[in-house]
Amino acid sequence: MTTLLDILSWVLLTLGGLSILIGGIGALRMPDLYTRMHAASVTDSMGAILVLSGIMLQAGWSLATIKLMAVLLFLLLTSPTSSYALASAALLAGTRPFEEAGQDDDEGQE
Amino acid sequence: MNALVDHFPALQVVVPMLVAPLVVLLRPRGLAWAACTMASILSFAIAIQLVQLVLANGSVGYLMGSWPAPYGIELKVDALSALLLLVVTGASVFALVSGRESLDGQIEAGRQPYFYAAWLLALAGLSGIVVAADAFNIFVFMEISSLASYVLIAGGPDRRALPSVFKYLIMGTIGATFYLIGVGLIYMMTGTLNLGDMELRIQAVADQRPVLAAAGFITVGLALKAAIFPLHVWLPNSYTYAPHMVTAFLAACATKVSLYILLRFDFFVFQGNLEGHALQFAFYLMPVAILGILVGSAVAMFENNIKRLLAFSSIAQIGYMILGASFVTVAGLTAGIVHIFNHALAKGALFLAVASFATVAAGLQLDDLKGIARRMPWTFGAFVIAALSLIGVPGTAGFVSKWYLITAAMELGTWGLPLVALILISSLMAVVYIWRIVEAAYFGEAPNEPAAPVRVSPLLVVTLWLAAAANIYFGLVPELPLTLSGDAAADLLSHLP
Amino acid sequence: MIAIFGIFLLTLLVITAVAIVRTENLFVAVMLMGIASLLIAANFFLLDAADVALTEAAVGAGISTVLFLSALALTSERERAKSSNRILSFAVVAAAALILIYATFDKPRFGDPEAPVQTHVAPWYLEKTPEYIDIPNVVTAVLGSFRGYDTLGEVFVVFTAGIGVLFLLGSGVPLGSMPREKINEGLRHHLIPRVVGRVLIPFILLFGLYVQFHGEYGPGGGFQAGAIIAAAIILFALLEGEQRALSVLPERVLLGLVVFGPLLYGAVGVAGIVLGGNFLDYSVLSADPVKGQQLGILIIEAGVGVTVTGVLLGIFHAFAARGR
Amino acid sequence: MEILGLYNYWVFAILLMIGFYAVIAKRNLVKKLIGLSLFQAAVFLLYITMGKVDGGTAPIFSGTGDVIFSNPLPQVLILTAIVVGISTTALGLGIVVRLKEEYGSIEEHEIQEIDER
Repeated sequence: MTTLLDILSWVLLTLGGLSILIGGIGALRMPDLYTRMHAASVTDSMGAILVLSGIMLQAGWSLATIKLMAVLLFLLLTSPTSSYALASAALLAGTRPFEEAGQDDDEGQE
Repeated sequence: MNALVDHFPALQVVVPMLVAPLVVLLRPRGLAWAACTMASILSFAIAIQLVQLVLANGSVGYLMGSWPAPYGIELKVDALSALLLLVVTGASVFALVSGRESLDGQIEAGRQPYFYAAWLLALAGLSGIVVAADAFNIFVFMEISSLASYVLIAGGPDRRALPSVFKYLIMGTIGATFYLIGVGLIYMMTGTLNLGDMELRIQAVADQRPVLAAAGFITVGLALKAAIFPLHVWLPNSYTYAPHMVTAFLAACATKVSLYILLRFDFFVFQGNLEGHALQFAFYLMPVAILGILVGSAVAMFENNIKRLLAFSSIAQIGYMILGASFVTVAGLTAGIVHIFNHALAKGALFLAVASFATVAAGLQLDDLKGIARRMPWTFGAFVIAALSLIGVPGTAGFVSKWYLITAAMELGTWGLPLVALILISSLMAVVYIWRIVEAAYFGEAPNEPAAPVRVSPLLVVTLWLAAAANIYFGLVPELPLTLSGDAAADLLSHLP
Repeated sequence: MIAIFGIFLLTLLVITAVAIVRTENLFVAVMLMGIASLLIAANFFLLDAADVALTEAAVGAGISTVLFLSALALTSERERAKSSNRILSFAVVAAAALILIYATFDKPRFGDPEAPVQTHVAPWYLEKTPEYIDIPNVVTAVLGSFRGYDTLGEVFVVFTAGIGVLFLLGSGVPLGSMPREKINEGLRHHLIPRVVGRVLIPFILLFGLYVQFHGEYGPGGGFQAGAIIAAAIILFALLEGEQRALSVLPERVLLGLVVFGPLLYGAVGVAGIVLGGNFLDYSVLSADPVKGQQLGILIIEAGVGVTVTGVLLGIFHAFAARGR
Repeated sequence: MEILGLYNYWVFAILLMIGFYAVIAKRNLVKKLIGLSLFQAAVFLLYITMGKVDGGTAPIFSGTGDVIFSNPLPQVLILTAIVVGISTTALGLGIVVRLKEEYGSIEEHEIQEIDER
């Protein structure tokens, strides 16, 4: 049983790490602010869920698990909200979404 | 531990500190000033009591929270700290009592409660440094006093106060952080923060690299705070653009408190334990002191703004104090320490006089001051007395310290002679820059003579004359500062191997 | 394992620091500074300093970023000039670095239980805390009682900074007299952040109170709690507009908090003298010295929390008011 | 473990110097303050590093028998120092904002030029 939980938790941790890594690559490679944010925020939430679940399995039934759940809940509420706020602030500030390759260089950088 | 007297070392700090929040709430005009002045006078009274206690018993200790010494925080008042307390609280009282109208003119009424609270915090911070016997506690109070003095200086009406105070903030914080690094390194090697305990425990690890590095960091950090010559760049502008009374207060005591920590640390913790440190101390500090004296005086000779002129003269005077200390002899240290006291008397009085000129003259350039002596003869008389003391004319307080310094230099033998010459030359330079002011004030033609006679606050004139009289009194009867500095010097040197 | 993690964090920290210095966009520099603070906090946690980690995260990454951003909003976002006298600066810096690295070689081994730091004063705290104060968190015991005077000084440093900023910036127009449309509306037109904010802010406040009163048992205490509570209210001000935040906590009340906190702390100290002990001696506060210590620490932590909350909010509003 | 120990101290030295460089070489006043924060943060690292004990835990009694605790004292000192640091930063930023209002610039040399005029 414990071995099974261990394996499961490590699978979750690895997947979570991978997801965050992909998000990081996306944030570097995508062409403009909105796609970058998309890459970073979606994978970030996913990564947080996976990593925290993995740690919860490691922790077993204890106070730590409840704290981790609270952390997860908090992250799930705040991280999409902050992405939303950032994107709408960028739109208000006049950052245009990327349309054609090579056209937006002088107006889209933020 | 029940008599109130026993709590004086703590009360010295706590009284101004706890009155400060109350002052913030005092909105009606003048009340904040009154409360601030009362608290200041109270702490002056406590300082006088402490001086008497120290003269009677040697030194007074206090355990914060009743915890035993290296574990809790200890306060300790000895001859050196008692002298400094006298200078700090005295300067505050003089500047506040005489300063009401000057400050009313320079600080808007709505901001005054904050200003006076900051004043009390500066006072509490400086006193806190002086009574502390704990390396980290010194850092905390150093920050209180620094932050409060930034606020005070930023209160200056000229906008140039702001860049000056920003520079001061940056350099002050670097100095404080260097000090913190040094304390950290020593703590790492000794495991203690109490200065007395540190002195004992450092013997086992003396001459290891972290301790040497710590000595360097602490000395440089405090030299920055004390505006010792090459690190003085923050001082002239800060003093020039601060409100006049703030200049009078801070010029009399702020840098000297940093100098005090430097002496304390160097003599208590390092000198006795690091091999050849006494020699190095002299070797590095003496040239710095000599250059400080020469450059400070030379710049002052060509300066046209009277506050800047006096600020540069301060840099030279700090040089004298360091010079005395760098002899590492009882006579030299006594001279250096007594000069802390005497210079505070002279500079404090000079800046008070400058504050009263400012109520009359259009500006503080020498040209603006032409003919001022004819318009306010009494005030200018006091200025001249204080200036004579700054130069070191016999019969004034300044003479006592110069005399001791020369005697101490003579004791050094043949290579003391050039030092004596240096002291005489720099005194001549002081004569020159003071003469420029006197010449403008007595013999200059006033640009346009005002018809109405000007009225300077009587309180200001009275305090100014008191300060000038103190310069003469301590020139004729110098027992008190000399006893304290002599004891302090002997105490500092008793820690040498 | 932990060693690798530590090295990883520290390397990231150095990279971040280099990026902070190199970037010319101040906004980016501030955000990177927040990241650096979080990295430092994580590293503190690895080094067993839970309290410090919590403080660094709340103060360094949270409050200090907010303050920098509010100042940037009032000044400018870009650094215009190149560095001045680079070579000289570099020489000074290199000299100091060499001294420090030279000094590292005689340092006691990292983590050595026999190092002077671990054998001299600190064991006394670990040994005596159960006897004299009897609370689990030794850091709180040292902070509140054994070195309570330092903490008093620290509260006054915060207080000084608070009145300093109010002195410098506080002469602005009082908010009540502003025309309605000029008042910062915050993000009032954005539904999503507001809804989420309404859900979260009570919990953040609750967490702040937990940190405040749990400081004797776990990591936490007045400073951290003050920073967290202030952060919650600043968030409220950002979402709902400053006007609403000020109607909840008017400037007069804030000034009251700023003044009350240090006075509360000082009053406990003076009570020590009045009741026949030394300044800041809490043992005399109650018939049982241990109870007295606990009571004293509870009150002074409250004083600290109130001061920090009041000062941080006061500073934030002073900056925000300047922008109008 | 030894490498990690030295590495901690070296990072402290490097971080300190990066911050210090920003303070003295940069002309932008906000950048100077950022450098100052970094400079102070480095010192926090020095103190906390020296308090660590091998195999220790945070100095909080949890009632589980014999555990080694890390040193609480440096932690207390650094709690104080962090708060001192943020206070200095806040005051510095206040001054910068006033400077911007009075001079219209936050670049050191520009302010100097305006004053010399």
